[in-house]
Amino acid sequence: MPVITLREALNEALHLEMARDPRVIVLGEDVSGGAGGTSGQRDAAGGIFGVTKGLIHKFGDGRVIDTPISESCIIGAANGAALAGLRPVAELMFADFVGVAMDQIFNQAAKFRYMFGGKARTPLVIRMSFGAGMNCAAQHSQTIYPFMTAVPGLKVVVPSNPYDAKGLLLTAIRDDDPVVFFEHKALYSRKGEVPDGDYMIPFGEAALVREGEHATIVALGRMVPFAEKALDKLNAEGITCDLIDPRTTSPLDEETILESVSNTGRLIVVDESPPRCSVASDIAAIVAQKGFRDLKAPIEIVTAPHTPVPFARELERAYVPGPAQIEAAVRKVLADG
Amino acid sequence: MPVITLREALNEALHLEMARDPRVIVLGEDVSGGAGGTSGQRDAAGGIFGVTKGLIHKFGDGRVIDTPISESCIIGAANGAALAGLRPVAELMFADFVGVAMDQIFNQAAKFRYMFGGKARTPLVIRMSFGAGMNCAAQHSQTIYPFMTAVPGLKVVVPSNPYDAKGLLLTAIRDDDPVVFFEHKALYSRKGEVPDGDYMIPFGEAALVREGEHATIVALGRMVPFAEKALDKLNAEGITCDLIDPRTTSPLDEETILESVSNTGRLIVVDESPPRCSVASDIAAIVAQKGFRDLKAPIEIVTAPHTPVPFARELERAYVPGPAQIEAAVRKVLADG
Amino acid sequence: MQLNRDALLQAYRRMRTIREFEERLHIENRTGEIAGFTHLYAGQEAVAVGVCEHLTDKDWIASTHRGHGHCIAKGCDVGGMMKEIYGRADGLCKGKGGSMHIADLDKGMLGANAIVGGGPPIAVGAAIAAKLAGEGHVAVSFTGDGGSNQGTVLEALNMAAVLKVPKIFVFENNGYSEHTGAAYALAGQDLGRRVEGFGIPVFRADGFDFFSVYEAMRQALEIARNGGGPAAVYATCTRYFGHFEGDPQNYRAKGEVEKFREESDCLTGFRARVTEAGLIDAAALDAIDADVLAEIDTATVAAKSAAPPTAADVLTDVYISY
Amino acid sequence: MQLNRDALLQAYRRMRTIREFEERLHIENRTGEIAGFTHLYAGQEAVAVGVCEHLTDKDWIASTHRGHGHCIAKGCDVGGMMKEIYGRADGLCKGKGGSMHIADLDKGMLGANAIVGGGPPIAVGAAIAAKLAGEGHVAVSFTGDGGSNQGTVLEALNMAAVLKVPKIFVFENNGYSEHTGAAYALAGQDLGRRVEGFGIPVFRADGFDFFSVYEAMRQALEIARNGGGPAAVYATCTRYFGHFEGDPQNYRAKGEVEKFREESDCLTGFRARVTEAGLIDAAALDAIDADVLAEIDTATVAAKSAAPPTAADVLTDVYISY
Ligand SMILES: Cc1ncc(C[n+]2csc(CCOP(=O)(O)OP(=O)(O)O)c2C)c(N)n1
Ligand SMILES: Cc1ncc(C[n+]2csc(CCOP(=O)(O)OP(=O)(O)O)c2C)c(N)n1
Ligand SMILES: [Mg+2]
Ligand SMILES: [Mg+2]
Repeated sequence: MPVITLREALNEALHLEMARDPRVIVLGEDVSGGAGGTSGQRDAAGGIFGVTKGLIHKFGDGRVIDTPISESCIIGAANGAALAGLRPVAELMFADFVGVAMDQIFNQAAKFRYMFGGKARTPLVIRMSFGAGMNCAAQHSQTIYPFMTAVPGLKVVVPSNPYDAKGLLLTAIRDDDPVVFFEHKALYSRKGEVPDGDYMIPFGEAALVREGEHATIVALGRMVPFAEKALDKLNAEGITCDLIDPRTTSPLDEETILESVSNTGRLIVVDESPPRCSVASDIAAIVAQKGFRDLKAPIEIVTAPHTPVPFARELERAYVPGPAQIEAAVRKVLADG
Repeated sequence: MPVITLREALNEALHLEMARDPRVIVLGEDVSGGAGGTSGQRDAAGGIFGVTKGLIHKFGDGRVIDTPISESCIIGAANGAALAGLRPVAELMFADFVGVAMDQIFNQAAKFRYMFGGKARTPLVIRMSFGAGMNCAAQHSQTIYPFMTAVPGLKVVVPSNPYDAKGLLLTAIRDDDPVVFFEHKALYSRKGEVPDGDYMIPFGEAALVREGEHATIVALGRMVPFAEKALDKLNAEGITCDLIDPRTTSPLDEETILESVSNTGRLIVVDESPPRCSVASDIAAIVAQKGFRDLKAPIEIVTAPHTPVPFARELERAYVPGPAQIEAAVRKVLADG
Repeated sequence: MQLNRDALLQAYRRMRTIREFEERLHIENRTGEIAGFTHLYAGQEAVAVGVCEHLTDKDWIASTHRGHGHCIAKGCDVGGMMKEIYGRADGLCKGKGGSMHIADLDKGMLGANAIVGGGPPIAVGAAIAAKLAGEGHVAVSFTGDGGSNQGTVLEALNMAAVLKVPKIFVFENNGYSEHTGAAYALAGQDLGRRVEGFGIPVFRADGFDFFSVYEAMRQALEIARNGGGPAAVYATCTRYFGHFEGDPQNYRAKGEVEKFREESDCLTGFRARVTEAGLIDAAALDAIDADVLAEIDTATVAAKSAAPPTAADVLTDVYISY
Repeated sequence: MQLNRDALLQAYRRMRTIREFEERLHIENRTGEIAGFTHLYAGQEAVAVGVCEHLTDKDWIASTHRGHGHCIAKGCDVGGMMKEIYGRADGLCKGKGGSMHIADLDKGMLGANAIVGGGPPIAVGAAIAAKLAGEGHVAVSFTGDGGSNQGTVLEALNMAAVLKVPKIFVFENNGYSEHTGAAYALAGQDLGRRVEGFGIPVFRADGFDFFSVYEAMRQALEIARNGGGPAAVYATCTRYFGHFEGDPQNYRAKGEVEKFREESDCLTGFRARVTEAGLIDAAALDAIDADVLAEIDTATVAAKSAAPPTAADVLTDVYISY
């Protein structure tokens, strides 16, 4: 199987689906780039992270739409296009920009179907890069998916590797509900085996990344490879864990998590978000309700601290949960009973 | 002691603090009302819910500022005014409108101090009405405080009665950090004893509304009187509970909650929000980490369903968690071990 | 004016339907049976109808919190609307949306919207779809004087112009946003000039006069349907009732509304114009009035006695699949 | 032109400082020592300095992602800035903010801002405070051609005008927002006309010419400082480097930047103007150049060797009390 980056995997999915379905359009700032420039060269950007590269040359500027800096209107337009029968893929560039587009996401897209009594169909994907690790500081490094997971009507995808990213994006574009698709900017260059053709990964089905017996680790996005690193070290000492990557936080595959906890009796949830009202706390709460009798030890939560994301390398490294903290958390739940 | 409504209690706090501190300003849509009208009458609104009534006549339109419908700029202006030395109290009317103002709340106000290396002071209060119960439908009925609780740098206040509302608002205005102040619209007419003068209620100190032995109920906002109703019924059968109103979700008084759970061994968290990444899940997760050994039964969570807020009376009644669900949850944790 | 007799009768009927719908709601509101917020459109009928008489079900509109008039003008079922406002199970949105969220996608009606400024970006998207389909359809958004200060609306003006999509921005300046006058909140006062600043041509209309709005919309459409990109219709008008039901309107001078009702009413004006020109006789209009009155009465009675939704309905219609 | 020799020398020094700061960063960026995004202001110096030379520490400015020039023009410490960009513990923001969040409230600098359109609403608030204080101070926001399409900026125009606050909107049209030309993204093209649509007077300036900007700002301030409400300065200019460091600028015609550098450079123009007019001799300017070069070198060397923050610092400065 070809080995490609997560960025390339996403790009493949977009190429495939735009070729297959003429209703798919892509819009956002600099999704091609170069419009109105003096060189005349389009695709000057192909998306700031290169995910939409090459689309404009294949599908033209009717379907690959560069927009002004107007995020409310980008998402609003995607909403309207979806209601009118298209299947838009809107790019928000940085997830942190939801602040200037939130209404169209959480009050409009998420609620049309319900408010309209089941009549609306909003087949919309909103892609956004997220996460710390590139020293982009407080306004360009947040996780944001907890906000979206909280919103009824939205589906939320957080892939951790190229294979999942491609399959999940194809599923997202073909899904008839609004999907918010989170791409960790520090994973864009992560490589992995990715089949050439078309395949889908269903929402609400977690991946069991590693199997083990001593504890269950649930981790998302960039925390998945970090958990693998921690496990590499622990394995050497004979400590093994189930490592579960939910892949979608809404819908969430509660079953796989609860089943694993029923085997291991111990849970560590790893989330790059600050702790309060996070996906970590959400999953912990679900297990505290539904898997309580299986638990042998307190649940451990590994998150960023309750602070904004700092700029300096030394600070950001201290901010982002890493393999060491995951390892410590596993040791703690094992020591704890 | 005078018995007044929560609306009047808030109004008193604003009158007191504006008289005391000339740096306090109030701004928002129709906080006075009547500007540019043909009758010439100001204070035509006094806030859509009447909370800012009478301020314009006492403090003038330099300090009581009616704004256009421009929520990003309302909060942005409040931010700038706070940085420049004033103590603004901005009104967002409905909490659901955060969608068009979120950036200025979560990326700007919340982060100035951190991003600027501790130099900024943003003594800002953002007041917003929230909650279901008035048939205002999906875009005018949400709780929103989970979003804000998740954001490092913000403080979050959710009063449940007139006495707390006044004392907490005075504390909020005098606080040097940005505070988001949530007012349940179905509680504006709730009455209670409120002293005339000046008093403050510290942030991060929960109120123990009822004392009991069989379980701990943590409830917020309108869920507090609902929990009291449930307890009235349960008490008749000899079942008693601690009822804890955290009053502020950030900072959160973990201690009081954990101490109560250490006595009762059972926890029910009641939150009007949908379940995912809610304050209910947040508190449950904290107890599952830090109070696990005290728990005798699974944690119960009573929330709205994972749906938008519906319009029709019958639907909204089914949506909002009420005394019956709280009662059932208490019975469940008692039966459960 | 290129309207034949049938078209004139239809326009009149639609305006009258909106008026009766709103007048009746105003009365019914006092009974306490209607829950939530209701913002009535009475007084502004000439705008909604003058605009929508140009449109088919394949054209899109995005409305506001004050949406009943736009809905009726776009052909939404009046009975279904009334039931929705009463929160009934067979309301147009199954009682889940209410007055502020009436939508009917089959009619090209993208929804009322309880967020001021929510609609225009959505209509830009529908216009993108219309442009891609290339069948000459357009998307229209309605925005009030107050809404014109919302950033989302201003973004939509720019983006529609940049993308050259077939989008008409209709601005209805009724003088007030809630309890605040446009004389205060609308900087520059001339909203038309603001829109022109985005390079969008503006056609000004007297919002009390159906024919004036109809003509302005015709000119705007000529641009939009022919690849010229967006255009705008700017109509000045007034609302007869308070911002929402229950508003005492103490920000308005005494007699202000009465004077408008007497001197500038769009129905009275329309009637005078077509009868004086000998196009339609008064009896035909009277017959419509009677008809509409009966229709609204039937709709109201039916809505009152219709079944409410059941608790289980809360959980449906969140996702198509989950 | 009412500038004396000292004022001219100071303006020149500030422009030169910005230029050297940015040119040096451009070189240093290649070493990989500088983390995160850096957006350089080189080429636009005449705008920041032409505006800020009118201001004192009691006037406020709100900047953008491309903020170094505004900071230096407003008097922020260059050494502290350089350390901040290097993420050092004694940087202007303790290494917590970085290039996109440099702020110095004591200098009236309300912060760079990594959210396009974040600044103008904040400056409206500072202008509210200035108006209430009544001491004649103003607040200024900087916005690019791209930022002019962000709803928040347009809201700020309206609100500032409605509240008649002493606020100056400075628009810097450098022709590009990221990789997209203003020729595409700025509907109506004439941003000045857009601003005038909000009833705000606009003073147009040649952004390559310090004196032109200085004069436009003077006129704008005359309005704002005298109770006339907001005004705007609209300057056209260019940026010499890519949108961010690393941008190959393949959307620009070959030689575009070089031509600007040769024909329109603000420093060259300033030098020619003041020497030809006999106001200042070249040697005095050369001395400044040498001085600034040394200052920037010192700042860079100091920043490189300064201590980074420690892990524990992550947790501080979130709240004043919690
Ligand atoms: C984002 C947002 N802000 C504020 C409101 C509250 N609100 C509802 S209608 C309205 C006034 C709208 O005025 P205008 O646009 O002139 O429309 P009109 O009511 O006159 O039809 C306001 C402020 C809202 N619903 N949404
Ligand atoms: C809300 C938001 N949208 C998008 C971006 C990404 N972004 C950063 S700078 C920029 C272009 C800004 O262009 P302009 O306002 O012309 O300023 P210039 O870069 O030319 O100085 C964009 C799109 C952002 N930081 N914030
Ligand atoms: Mg209006
Ligand atoms: Mg630019």
